Amino acid sequence: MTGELEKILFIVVAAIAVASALNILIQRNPLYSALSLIVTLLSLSVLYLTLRAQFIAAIQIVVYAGAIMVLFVFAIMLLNVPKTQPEVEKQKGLRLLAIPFAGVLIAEMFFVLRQIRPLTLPVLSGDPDQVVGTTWSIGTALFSDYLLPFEVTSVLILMAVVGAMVLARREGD
Amino acid sequence: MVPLSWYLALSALLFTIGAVGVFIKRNAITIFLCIELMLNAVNLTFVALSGFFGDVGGQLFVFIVMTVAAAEAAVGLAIIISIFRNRESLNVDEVDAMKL
Amino acid sequence: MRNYIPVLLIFILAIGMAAVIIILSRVASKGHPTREKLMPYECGVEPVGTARERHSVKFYLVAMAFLLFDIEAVFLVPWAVVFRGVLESDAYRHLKYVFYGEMMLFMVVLFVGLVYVWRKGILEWNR
Amino acid sequence: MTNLLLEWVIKTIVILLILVTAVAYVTLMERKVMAWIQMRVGPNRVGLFGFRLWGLLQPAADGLKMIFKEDIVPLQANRWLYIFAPALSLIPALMTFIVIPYGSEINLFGRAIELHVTRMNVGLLYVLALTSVGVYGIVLAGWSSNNKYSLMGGLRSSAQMISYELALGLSIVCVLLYSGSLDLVEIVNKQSVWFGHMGWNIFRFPLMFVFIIFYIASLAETNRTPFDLPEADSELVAGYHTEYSSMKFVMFQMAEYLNLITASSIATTLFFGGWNGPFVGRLPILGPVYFVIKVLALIFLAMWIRYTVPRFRYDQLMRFGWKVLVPAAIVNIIITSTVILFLA
Repeated sequence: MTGELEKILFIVVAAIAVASALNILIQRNPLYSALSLIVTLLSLSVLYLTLRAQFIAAIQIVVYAGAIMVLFVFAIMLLNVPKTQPEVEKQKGLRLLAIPFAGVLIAEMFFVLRQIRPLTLPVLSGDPDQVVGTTWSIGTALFSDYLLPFEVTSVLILMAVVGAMVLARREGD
Repeated sequence: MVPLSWYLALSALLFTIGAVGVFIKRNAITIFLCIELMLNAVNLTFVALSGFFGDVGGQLFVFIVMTVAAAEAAVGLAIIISIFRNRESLNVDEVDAMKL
Repeated sequence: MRNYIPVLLIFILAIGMAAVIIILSRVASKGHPTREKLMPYECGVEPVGTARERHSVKFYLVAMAFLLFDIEAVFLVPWAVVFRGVLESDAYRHLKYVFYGEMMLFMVVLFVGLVYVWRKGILEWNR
Repeated sequence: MTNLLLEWVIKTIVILLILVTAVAYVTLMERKVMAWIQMRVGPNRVGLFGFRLWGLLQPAADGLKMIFKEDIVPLQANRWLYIFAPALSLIPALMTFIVIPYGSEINLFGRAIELHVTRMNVGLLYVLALTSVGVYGIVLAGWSSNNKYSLMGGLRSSAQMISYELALGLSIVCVLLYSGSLDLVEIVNKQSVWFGHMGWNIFRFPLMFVFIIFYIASLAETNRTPFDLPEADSELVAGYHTEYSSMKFVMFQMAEYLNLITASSIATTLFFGGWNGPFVGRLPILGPVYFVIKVLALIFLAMWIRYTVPRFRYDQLMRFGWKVLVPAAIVNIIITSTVILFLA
């Protein structure tokens, strides 16, 4: 019963994610594309919840939907070029090649997906606060086994601050 | 229960949509949005495998990927803004020279 | 993950409420649109030009600074939880200086970033 | 499972109804407090069958009036975004409240009912996530109206909100260093030591200063005076909702007051012990009473500030946020972690 409900939830959320992802390509105005991407990000966050990755699901909204996409929206409003130029194709001949290649890729994907063992989510056991996906489990792993990536991240962010400031500021101001 | 293959198929689908967007779109910002979509498709694979194998490593990868994506977005959009200032255009076909 | 079902419930209810409010005002209000009413409001004067002009890069720079320091805050959250747990558990207490030191290192690097942004005058709006 | 689901449905609906009523009466409270501070009487005329009831029916009259106002969509606006933006601002504001605990546990109809809708391991991040999504309603309202005042107000308001969101997030970290959990129920339980009222976070050493940062940041986050620059009437008419009328305008107002209520509730939960108070252990029904009293006191404080402090200038506002609040929050994190490192 609950298994069926989970499947229905997955299908609905996945359909929203795919539809809004396609909408990114359909829209001409980059602002609408950005808004569709936000919808995709939010539905992915719901899928993370069904996989028990609660912390990542929350971070997905705080960082991706709430910070990175705000930056995109600001940049789009700042530049204000709603009408893009017509999408010209340079090499029309490549389109003919695309169809067989796409066919091969889709066939390969089906082949691979059929090989996957029918896994189910592991049964929860022990202290619910220590289960994979909670703040505690992420934190302990991040600050012990993954300490080096974490410290390098701070340097990366510092470099991004310096780089972006130098690039975006005009010489005069 | 939702099988693992469903998550992987969805992830592949989203990645493909993102890749197609990078190829067919001409607006630099939209291309950037499609790259973000591809990153998220990969993140879904990481989280799905992490959940099904009960290993926290995949989720940490996603955490780091998000950080890198933030740095990338900040620098990338700054580049786009400075290109726009010099060229008055966001069409990537017009900015194919490696100089401003 | 059962605890997250109410989020779905309240999301649906909130959307329903917003929809009801929008439809209610549609149904209840009688519109008498005139040309002046549908114009952008500019204190009663005929609008000049368009609103969709390019804006100061300052807004973008602030959003960018926010994004990068928000990442820092996001890293601090699991650290705070783990640091408290380490102090309270007997098994890990000897590691407390390690956990303290690694975050101080992280914050020093990012503080340098804040100082850079400060010195470059990104945070000044009156220039 | 079915019982639990039914309980959740009932709790969510009750919470929604309480919130909507509370919003209506907080607007009345705001007008009464404003009148009191400015030595006026405030709304007292609306009545039913000749009874005036001290203006208690004013919100109902306001609501009815707003419903019948003309609903204008400007010709040059992006129609769908224009209609969608107020909903985008209202929905996150309505969703926040479900993680806030307003009591411990009471017995009702023979079963123990926990007085919170739900608890989650990442409760505080859920609140922060909804706050950060709330920016879109404002920025899109400003953009879609196609009005210079709206766009300027929207951009200013969103830049302000994200700046102060940073200070808000950093100040919350200090509380986490004491509670060791993001679960709001757990945070309140940690404060119920020492007779239920002396264990509040506000009485701990650096956290009283953190509360000041948190409160200022949450005032700015909810766009209230002295931080109401997006609506600085003298320069921007009405900011991002200049073009909005009728119920769409009401949705923005509702979102603003809901955010005020939520911010006060979060402040109560994080710093003032939530529902904790004297004798709450023996009489659990006192929990919601204490909670409401504390939230009302904080809302009153916000109104008091609104009517006594003049508005900031925009450059002062941004400078204050980035050069005072953010460094102060970072220094507080260092102090808090050092203190608990040596004392715990």
